[in-house]
Amino acid sequence: MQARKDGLAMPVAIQAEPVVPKRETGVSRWLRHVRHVLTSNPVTLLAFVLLTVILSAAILGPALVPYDPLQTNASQQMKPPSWAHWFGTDQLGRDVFSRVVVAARLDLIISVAAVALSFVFGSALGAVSGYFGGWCDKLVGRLCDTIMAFPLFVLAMGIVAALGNTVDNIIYATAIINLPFYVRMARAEVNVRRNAGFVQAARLSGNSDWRILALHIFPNALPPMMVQISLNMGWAILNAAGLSFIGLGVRPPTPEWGIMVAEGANYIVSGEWWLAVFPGLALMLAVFTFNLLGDGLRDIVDPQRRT
Amino acid sequence: MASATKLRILGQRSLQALPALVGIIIVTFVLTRALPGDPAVYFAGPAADARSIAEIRKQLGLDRTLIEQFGIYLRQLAQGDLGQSISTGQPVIKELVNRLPASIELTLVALLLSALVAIPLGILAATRPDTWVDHLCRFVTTAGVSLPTFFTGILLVYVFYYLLGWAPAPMGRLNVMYLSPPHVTGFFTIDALLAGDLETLRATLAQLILPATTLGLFTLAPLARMTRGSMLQVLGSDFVRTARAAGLSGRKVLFTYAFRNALLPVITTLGMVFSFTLGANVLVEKVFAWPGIGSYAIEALVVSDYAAVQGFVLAMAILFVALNLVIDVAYTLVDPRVGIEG
Amino acid sequence: MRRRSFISGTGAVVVGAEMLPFLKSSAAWAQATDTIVVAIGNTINSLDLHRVGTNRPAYQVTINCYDRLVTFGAKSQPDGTLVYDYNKIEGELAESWETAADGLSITFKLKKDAKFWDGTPVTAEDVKWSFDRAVAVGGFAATQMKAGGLEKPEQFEALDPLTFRVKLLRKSKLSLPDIAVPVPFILNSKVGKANVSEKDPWATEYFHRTAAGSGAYKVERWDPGQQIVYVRNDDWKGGKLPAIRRVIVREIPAQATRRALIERGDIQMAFEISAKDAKELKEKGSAVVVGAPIDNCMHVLCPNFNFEPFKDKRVRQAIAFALPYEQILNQAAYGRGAAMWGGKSTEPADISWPQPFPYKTDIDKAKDLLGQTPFKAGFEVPLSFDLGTAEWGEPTALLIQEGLAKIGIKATIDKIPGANWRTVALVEKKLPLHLDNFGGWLNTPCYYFYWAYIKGALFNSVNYEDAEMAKLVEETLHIASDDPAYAPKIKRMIAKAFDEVPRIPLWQPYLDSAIRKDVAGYSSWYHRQPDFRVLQLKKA
Amino acid sequence: MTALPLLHVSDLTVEFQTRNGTVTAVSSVDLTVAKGETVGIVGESGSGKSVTSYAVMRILDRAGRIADGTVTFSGIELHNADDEVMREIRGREISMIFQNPRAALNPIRRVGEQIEDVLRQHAQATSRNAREKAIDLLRLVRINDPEARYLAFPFELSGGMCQRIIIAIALACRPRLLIADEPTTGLDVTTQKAVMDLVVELTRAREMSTVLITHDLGLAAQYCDRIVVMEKGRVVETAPARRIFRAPEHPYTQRLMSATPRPGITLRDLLPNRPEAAAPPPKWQRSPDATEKPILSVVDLVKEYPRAGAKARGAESAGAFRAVDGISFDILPGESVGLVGESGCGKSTTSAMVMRLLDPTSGTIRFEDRDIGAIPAKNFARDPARSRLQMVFQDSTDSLNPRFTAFRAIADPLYRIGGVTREAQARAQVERLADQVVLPHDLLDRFPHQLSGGQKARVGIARAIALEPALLVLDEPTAALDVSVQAIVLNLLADLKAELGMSYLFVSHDLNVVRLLCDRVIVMQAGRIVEQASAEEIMTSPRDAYTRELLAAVPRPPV
Repeated sequence: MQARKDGLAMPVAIQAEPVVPKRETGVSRWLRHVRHVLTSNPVTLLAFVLLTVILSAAILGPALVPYDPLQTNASQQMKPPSWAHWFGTDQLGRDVFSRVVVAARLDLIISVAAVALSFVFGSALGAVSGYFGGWCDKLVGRLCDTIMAFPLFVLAMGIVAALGNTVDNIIYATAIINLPFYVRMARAEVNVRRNAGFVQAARLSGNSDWRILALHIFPNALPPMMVQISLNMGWAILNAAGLSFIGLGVRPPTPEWGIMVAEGANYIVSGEWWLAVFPGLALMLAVFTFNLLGDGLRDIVDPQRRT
Repeated sequence: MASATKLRILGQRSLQALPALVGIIIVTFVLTRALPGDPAVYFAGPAADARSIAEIRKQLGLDRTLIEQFGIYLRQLAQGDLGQSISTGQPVIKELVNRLPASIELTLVALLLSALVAIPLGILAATRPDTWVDHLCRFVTTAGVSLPTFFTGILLVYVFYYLLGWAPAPMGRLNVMYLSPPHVTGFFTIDALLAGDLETLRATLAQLILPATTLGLFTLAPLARMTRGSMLQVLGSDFVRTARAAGLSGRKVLFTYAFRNALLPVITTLGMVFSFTLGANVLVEKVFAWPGIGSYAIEALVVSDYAAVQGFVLAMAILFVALNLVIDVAYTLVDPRVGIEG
Repeated sequence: MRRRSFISGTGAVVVGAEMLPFLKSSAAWAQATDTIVVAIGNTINSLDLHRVGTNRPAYQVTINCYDRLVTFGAKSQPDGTLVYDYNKIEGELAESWETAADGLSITFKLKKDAKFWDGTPVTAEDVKWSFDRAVAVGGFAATQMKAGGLEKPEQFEALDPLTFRVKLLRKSKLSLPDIAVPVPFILNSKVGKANVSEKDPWATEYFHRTAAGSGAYKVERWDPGQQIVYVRNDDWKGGKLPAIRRVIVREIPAQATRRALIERGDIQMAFEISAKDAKELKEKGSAVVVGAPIDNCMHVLCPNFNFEPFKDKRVRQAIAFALPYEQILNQAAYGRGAAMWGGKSTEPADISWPQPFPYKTDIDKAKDLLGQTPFKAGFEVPLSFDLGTAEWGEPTALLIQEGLAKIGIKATIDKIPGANWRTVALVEKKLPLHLDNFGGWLNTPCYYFYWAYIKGALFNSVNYEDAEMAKLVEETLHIASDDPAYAPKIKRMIAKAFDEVPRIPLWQPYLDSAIRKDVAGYSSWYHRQPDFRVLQLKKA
Repeated sequence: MTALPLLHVSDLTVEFQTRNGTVTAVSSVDLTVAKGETVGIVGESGSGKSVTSYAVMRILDRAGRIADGTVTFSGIELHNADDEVMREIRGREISMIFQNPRAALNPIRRVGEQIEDVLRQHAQATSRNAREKAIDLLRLVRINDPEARYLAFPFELSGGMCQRIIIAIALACRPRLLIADEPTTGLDVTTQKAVMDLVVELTRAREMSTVLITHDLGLAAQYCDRIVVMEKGRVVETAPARRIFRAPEHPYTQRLMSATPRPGITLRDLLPNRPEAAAPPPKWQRSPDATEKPILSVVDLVKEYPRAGAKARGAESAGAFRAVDGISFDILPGESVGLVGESGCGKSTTSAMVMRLLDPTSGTIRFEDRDIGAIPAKNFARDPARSRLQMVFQDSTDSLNPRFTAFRAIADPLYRIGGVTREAQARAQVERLADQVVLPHDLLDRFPHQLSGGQKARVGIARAIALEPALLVLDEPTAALDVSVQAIVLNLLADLKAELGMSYLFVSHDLNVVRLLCDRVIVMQAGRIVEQASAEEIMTSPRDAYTRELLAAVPRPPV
């Protein structure tokens, strides 16, 4: 299974003379590049706008919401959306809007932490095995095969069930099931570059193998991995939601989208659609954002896309 | 020479899977033993006293050391005995044999639906990159993958069954008024066809539609994305230019030349998506009361049903290996280069 | 061999006897007025209640497919629904019975014409074998038998083919009712003996998959994890012949799906629905909600004596005053329950059980009580509940958490998966604060206390230990309830429970099911299983 | 010249939409091709020569469009013909062959079927006789055993064979015009000659017109009647082939002409404005002195690879494939040695081993009196000899880290080995090196993709000489460069050698280039050295048959 980049090479014939404006600082050059990436693709722009919304909800959410997300209210049980409660209230009279907004932080933490863990360990393992090959490569390969041969969601369930359903364990479980993707990807990306000219040149310049791997090869393997990272952030949230559905999610009363959808799903048939639909929309928006973000992120980290 | 080489390669691939299987067996064993809860207590039922729990622990062999238990497990495994599930009280192997076709049938139909939509969408997007068509395709498929499957499932049930009444009741593989077709393959659609029973076939398909759509929506994005990506790459390649320069018709260039080449990574993705979906449909099975192995696994895990969990994971792993083999074979059929070039 | 699909089927476990042709077309099916489809949320994992490992949902097989010597009668509730009557014992296989003057034996006369499904007559030998089996197999069956003083095979005697005698170890009011519970059901011993092996002297493997009894329904087909299909035994002698000819019980795990099905009319009964659905279906009128408070059962909050602060009675009382009872009943149970708080006096007025405890939501009093203890600054405690009961457990826990926060006790909520629950809560008894929903099958207060207030008893998950209580239970457990010594002792027990509150009651739950309007005759049972024998279908 | 040209391109302008706005790739190009004529379009990369041909075929990328001008083929207006018409014309009236023949064939379709596709598309064959006709075509392009080759997949054929298949496809429908876009780039010289001879022979026989697009003036001159020179999207000169070499009119053509390596000239002759006046050519060519101690001495060097893949070559030894098969040679201090051979001869493997990037299977490599061959490649980074042995890579794009600016690339060895620790110190040294390789300082902060090919080559050279090595291996340093840039780089290398007194091991496939820079030449074939002599000797009196074949295959412009 190899990773293929879906980018299209520039038409062979037009290698327009590179135009670079005068001296610029690195930061301003980078910002210009980001702006360019954002404006060149409307979908990417949309994704980044959504990301800003989610991030601000995560950072400012608790300060902004109209109600305490944990405060129950006996008189406001199961109220449909209204001016007082935009997204309605739940079984215990808690304000769904406040809960949805506040949940953004936890969901982001889960997805970012899980992906960060699997990225760091996965890409390190993959890079090392792709670069050095040999028994190390074999061992890492077998490890990945083993994880991959598991039905991944069930593995996550098993891990959470075995370790207990805390946020930490959900993160670990998600990280473990995502690990092979990074290992394989990093391995493939490093492997195609291990004998590239610039790597040979780095050897001639006296770089040690580790240094070559860390500073020369690995950064170049990043752009394609960015797509994987953003896809996995979405998966991580969905995964947590799935765990919630079977009762292995975060502990109540902590608001979390997945658990809200999972619990609310039971109320759809009885007509309390807002319980599942609003957190569902928030979750969808977040996953959607992460999924669309990938290409944009890749373009931002890829210096070759710079002009 | 080619076919012999290829056969040898396929053989090697399946051998390579053995370490992974061993790994699976060990990891699953350890994982199940790490599950909280004492199956003996659960097994003993309500109102059991310490003595009867101890008796049952002994009966289940749980009083032995882990190493001994593992040894016993391996010996049983070697005899094809996966043990007996606590939660359903049936031999695990029998349960798996009964339930696997349900899951596979659902997953296959879902993938078929998904591929029928995603691949044309991907091709469409690839022939018009960076246009609104492309963005729309990306938007739609991404939206599909952005919802938790159980949520989509319940939503579909609510709309198409509860409100509109178009879909049949979400009660498993066949409505109560139908009889399952004579068992040949375990796939109801195929069995019904074999029996020539079109009405049962129709009923089976009707039951399949909602869960398959739920799963299919989820798999749309990776397939469409991969199709688009690899089509784009192939369409930009030299040989497509050659074909165009030789005046071949657009259809011929697109399908015989571009698509067949673009299919290779799509096959790989399809395989990965298949195994992913097979694992992920646990939630969908729960919503639709689908008697597959996914729902079986959830229940088993929640009650620390060691034998069932182990059996399930092992079955999935074997399936995964078999699937990879199938992908390899498919790859070999499409790509003559397999095994010749690294 | 692949001819008839439902024989070889997809692994269906099919009982022999006559095979009724299944209707193939939906149109024909809809016309079949003597069939009902029932949805349940759990899995039936065995056909044999005695077998070790059989789960609670599987008891319905025993109830519908097997007979006992005696059973409980039924009574009408004021609202017209039927419930079992603990005080009315009726014969099922027994035509008559007689308790010896010394109360140390009961002699049963079997119905002469009672036959097993295979046509062989039911004899006292079968009864003896079945009783022996119930005490010998171990596990839950033996424990339950023991509660009624039925412990050893030597106690059971087949005097002649139609006479069976149970010798009792002591005189007890619980013995006869214990013979009426589902456990001592009568199996076809000839079939059983034909299927024993050295390792399996009670044919548990056989009866696990195959039912062979004399009951009102035969198991026509069992697809574990999917469905069980019952078909009427037209030759049943245990009672009035059931009106429904075929019952299809489908396992539908998703609660929302079950509700949709009953509302759409695709099933005739959704067994054991949530309190919320019960309330709403009732209001909406889209299905009939039948249910009654479960006898001898309460949802309680359990403060564990192993946890230092809870050793102090005042802390427990403080908690009992801090709980938002009203809100819990309304929001967690949707009002489907009887209040177990707000009792007028600290002394019980009568011996009815369960009855409201003399506590109510009174934060000031709670603070005051807590303030008298070394724990006035508050403390942290994990509050656990069984994931399987999250339906009511979770909102209850959340509201309790909020209530406790008001008096400075910080509770963190911990959901425990089913497999682990019984281990940590009941066997190891180490959860500091948790929810419990124990209910005794035999409807006497002493029976409840026996299980929940004695040191070491399974459901005494709080490690409550009190010599007086133990003595009181021992003294009351077996004596007749009209014994003059009985009432005062029970009152004392209840008063102690009021005062020391090792278990803080929240409410007495309902067991609710939804049925279509054309189904009638539903009766609620203490064993919380559906009894299809009494159902009727009204012609449209 | 006949009255009515077969192809008439007039005032053609092609634009591309890119992220940086519209780029005009071809502007106001006029071009005619008469019946039976062979026209060469010559130009360096970015001159728009390929785009012109794509525009004629109307197979431009989506981003490109014909902005202005007309293309008339035998009276039909192609520039605004609809797709239907164009499909009829492509392959049937005008066909095209491309560079990189292996990639130009559908990798998963049998070559015979690919020929059939074209035949049937243009109704030149029915399903019944398509196979037969395809085999005939294979025979026509001189493919041995055409019946068997019909069933072959492209990966089973050599590059030269693939190009013959492409030619068969192109000629299948007997078109009147063949456009050959760099048809032999990437092929070995001997193969190149065979392919070109075949094309010429077949087109002549069919009285076809041919447009040969190439960067190689020699090739164009040898095979074309008329040559069109393009620069930056414009035609600068059109003239008969003979005249353009004798008397190039346009300054660009003159520059191009002079920069093309050819026999009988010196390195300085390549430069347009010969700087003789300013600086006479340094005395860099030296006569070998047998008494001197060699700086590098290679003895019996062998490299074997396990035969995992079904590589056809060297199949005799059952266990392993010998890429380098026991070669020995010396390099003296200050000497410049050329290592020449066709692809797969083992020259790059040899240079990698000498560079200590690859461990030899056996043999010794003595460098400055130490057997560095015994030091494992992975430990060599820390060896003191590392700074003495440096290399300039073939593909300057590939050899620069895409994420490093030019400055960082050049500074890397200074930091790692050169003992430089402070940024200012590095900056000063890098700027000095940039001056040495004539690289403007403001380019130092650019990323590789923002630099032109020549600039990248300079960065690569600057990096290689940063540590002042004693031996510099030059692995085809100019193979990917345009001739004018090549001329400058070769001269730069010569100057640097004179200045720094390094030895060079110059690896190349191009004898003409090697001759210009090297004192001595080693010719390799199939892992062995077949001839070793001074540059002049090799060029004038080659002893080995293979050397002679190589020399004969080099296109010779009619000087």
